[in-house]
Formats: sequence, C-alpha cells, structure tokens
Amino acid sequence: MYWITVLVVAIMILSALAVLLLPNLLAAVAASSVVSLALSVVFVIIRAPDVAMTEAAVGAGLSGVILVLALRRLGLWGLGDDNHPRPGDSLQGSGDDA
Amino acid sequence: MRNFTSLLFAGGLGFFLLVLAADLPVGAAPMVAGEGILGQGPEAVGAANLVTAVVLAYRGIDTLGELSILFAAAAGVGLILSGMRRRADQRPDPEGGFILLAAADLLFPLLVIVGLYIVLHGHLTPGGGFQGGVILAAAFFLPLLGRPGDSLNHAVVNWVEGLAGGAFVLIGLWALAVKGDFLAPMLGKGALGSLFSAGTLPLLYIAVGLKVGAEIAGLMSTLQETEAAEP
Amino acid sequence: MTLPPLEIVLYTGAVSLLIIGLAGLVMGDNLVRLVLALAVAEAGVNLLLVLSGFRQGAFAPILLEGRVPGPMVDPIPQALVLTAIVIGVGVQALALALVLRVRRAYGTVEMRTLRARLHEDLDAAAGLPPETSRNAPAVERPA
Amino acid sequence: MTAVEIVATVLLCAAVLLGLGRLVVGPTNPDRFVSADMVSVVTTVALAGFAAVFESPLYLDVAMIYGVLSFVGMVALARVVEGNRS
Repeated sequence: MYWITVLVVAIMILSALAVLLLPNLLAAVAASSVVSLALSVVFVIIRAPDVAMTEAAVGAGLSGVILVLALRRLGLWGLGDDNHPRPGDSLQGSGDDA
Repeated sequence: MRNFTSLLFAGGLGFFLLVLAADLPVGAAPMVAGEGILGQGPEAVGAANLVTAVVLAYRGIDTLGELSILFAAAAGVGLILSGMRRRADQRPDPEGGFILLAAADLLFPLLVIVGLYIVLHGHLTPGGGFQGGVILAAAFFLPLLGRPGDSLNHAVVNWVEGLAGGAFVLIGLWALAVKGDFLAPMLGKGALGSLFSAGTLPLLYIAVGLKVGAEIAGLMSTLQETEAAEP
Repeated sequence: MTLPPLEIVLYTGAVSLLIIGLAGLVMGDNLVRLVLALAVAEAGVNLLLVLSGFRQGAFAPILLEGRVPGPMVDPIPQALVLTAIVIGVGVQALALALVLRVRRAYGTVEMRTLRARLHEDLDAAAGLPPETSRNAPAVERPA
Repeated sequence: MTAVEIVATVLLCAAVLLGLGRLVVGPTNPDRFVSADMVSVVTTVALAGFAAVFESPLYLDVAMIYGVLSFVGMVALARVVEGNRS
C-alpha cells in the first residue's frame, strides 16, 4: 500500500508539472484531467469515498467539458501558446513542438 | 527577475508549509467535533452515511450558502455571455458522426438512472445531490454534444432550479416552525440503512441534486451557444 | 534508512500541488493557463483539508448494515471539501466566461499584449498621443 | 497482499506509466487524448481493485461514476479535435 501511494502521488505531481509546462493548451487540459484522476485515487486511499466520487465527477467529466468548450469558443484549440495562427497551420502539425 | 522572485516566493511558502506539516501529530489526528458526530450521529440523524449527516443536518446552512454561491456563479456566466450569443447566420459546430449520435441516444436513459440512483442513495452509500446532479447534467448535455444546433430550453431549466431551491428553503423553514431549528431532521428516522430512512434528508438531497444539475446543464448549454471567436 | 510515514508522503504531495499551482498562477502569461493553475492549486488545498482528518487504519465514515466497523476518519473536513469542489467548478466556469469576454474585447488572451492594449486604450481616452505616451515622463501626464 | 493482488498491481502500474509517457511525449493531440482515455480506463479498474483490497463495496460506486463520466469528457475532447472538419 505504501509504494502504491508514493507512485500515485508522484504521478499527480508529474502531471501537475505537465499542466504548466506543455506548450499546447489542449494537452494541458488532458494533463489536468489526469491530475484530478490521481487525486481521486488518493482520496480513495485516505478513506474518503464521497470526496473521491465528487472529484471524479467534476474532474473527469465536468471541468474537462467546460475547459474544452471554452477553448473551442476562444479559437485556441490545436494551437500552441501563441495565439497568432500562421496560415496553413493544421491541427496535426501543431503539436510537434512538444 | 520577476520569475525569479515568484519562484523564490513559491519555494519559501512550500518550505514553510512543509515545516508546519512535519510538526503535525502524525498517526492520530485530533478530532474535537468529529468524535461527537461519529458517536451520536447515527442515532440523532438516522443516516448511515455520516458525511451526508454533516452536509445536510449539522452544517445544513453551509450547504444553503454553497447553493447560493453556485447560483450566483451560474447567473454571472449567463450575464457575462449574454451579449455573445451565436447569431442565426453563424454556422454551429458540425453534427457528430453515427457512433456519437447512437451512443448519446443509448446512454441518455442509463445516465439518468445512474444519476437518480446516486441522488436517492445519498444517505446510504457514497454520493448524493452534488455528484448525482453532475451526472444528470452530463446526461442532458451529451445529446447537445452530438447535435450542436439544438439547445436546452432555458425557461424549463430556470423553473426547475427555482423550484428546487425553494423546496430546500421551505423544508428548512418547516423544521424551523415545528422544532425551532433551521433544517432540523423531521419525519422520523426509520430503520438505519433502509431506503426510507433519515427523515427529510433524502428530500433535501433530491432538491440539491435537481438544483445543481439544472445549474450546471444551463451553464454548459450557455457556453455551447456562445459564438466562436474568429481565429 | 527508514521510510517516512504515509502521512508525510501525502502532505508532501498536497503541499507541492499547492506550490505548483501557485507558481503557475504568479508566473503564467496565458489567461487559460492561469485558470488551469488555479484548478491545480485548488486540488492541493482540498487534499490538505481532507488529510487533516485522516487516521491510519481507520474506516470510511459510512455504516454498512448499521454497525460500526471500528475507528473512522473525521467526516467534517470531507463534508466541507465536498462543497468546495462544486464551488470550484462554478468559479472556473465564471473565470472562463470572463476570459471569453476579454478575448472578444481585446482580441488576445496573453497578459503582456493585453496590458499594452489596455494602456493604449486608457491613453486614447485621456487624449494623449498614442505613440509616445507610454514612455513619456509622468509629469507630462494630466493630473 | 496475496500474489494475485501483487501481480495485478504491477501490471496496472506499468499500464498507467506507459500511458503517462505517451501523454507527455505524444507527438500530436489525438495521441494525447487516446492516452488520457486509456489512463482513465485503467484507473477505473484500479478503483475496483481498491474495493477488493479494502473488502468494502462502498468504493465500487466511485469506479462506476468515474467510468461513466470519463466517457463524456473524452467525447467532448474528441469533438473539439474533429471540429474543423466540415
């Protein structure tokens, strides 16, 4: 149990760093959903099933949906951090700089 | 320079918090109010889930405040985005493929059943109004993901939200009139662990679930109907 | 070498989550990334609060078939964090709506560009010439 | 822990680490979403495993909610990726 906890905490911290460091905003949103996933496992380990369920519902479903919808409305999806798209900047090619 | 100062600040705060955490009594956390609730909660409230007992019975007024904060946030989103509604000549997102449309239609009743199960068993198993409300909102929003041209009926959503909030306050006032305490448990406790137990707590959780679900569904629908910025 | 107890590992995780979120909040330049960093910091705070009621070897505060299985963890921090998570998502949606509004008014979500355009707008409203106003000495500005 | 539980733990940890590596490295965005979806499915299994280790049915509800809602989140991500195709 001890080493499982250490591993889950390490995954949580690594993906929290990925949220800040990944240059692509959509990838950062995916990483933030991994953060709340690991957090929900930690809540199960410390015997808080109610909180784990709320964190799973909010972090896995709701927060990701809201962030992604907002990114789509902002026109920032598929781009890096710079919001000056070059012409011909396709979705597939934009993630290569990670 | 600014980045260096910020990192120094964050690192210093982290060191301070870790020093504080190292001094905590590890292994046996002191519980002042928790011991009392764990001891007399099941008899006094009748809910098998003691977290539910704290949320709705011991700290029920906090839940009312939380609901009003959520209401203010949803109203704020509606107010801020009110001038940015998609115009009729703008094309919405393309419709989803066959798999998404079929899955949305198939999953809708299942999601509604799961949400109602979580709301109704809030006083017995983990879960309750907040989690069940989120699932209900997801159930009503999933068809909108498949067909972005449709939209939720905002009048119905607002009515559900208002009626649920009013029901929560009315149950609390009823307890205030009869027992002298706002949101005191009413209607007898029943057998601990059965579905019809814990008095008014399931009714309160149904109100909370409907209100949270309506607010979050309306919020996501508002975001969906917002016009897209030109890239 | 002796391993640190389980609580210390968990407290370290919670504090570092809070610190990572806070560092992103003060150093970030993109408004959407600020919202993400706020969510990470909030997760750390929630974990810290729930940890304050954790006891090793205790059970979840839910009675199965009406009997008490043994010592249970503190239900009060769990109930408070339950509402805090739901409020957090409401705040996140409100912040994103504000970001959408900013993007429409100024055409950018970068703090640096945003600040420059804000200064230009303020100077234009004050009637100063747009080019020189930001670098001009302060005494030339109207009081 | 019995031998079965140890083997299951090792396999699940390996799956999560592989998925996490693809999430960080992944050259394109669809790679990252598929890996995030895979990590969430593996975590659902791990939560059910925790219910078995703790010998309590309470934790199964958490796994159910996680499985249901991660589908909705991933559908939203996928919709955004395919958005510019008309």
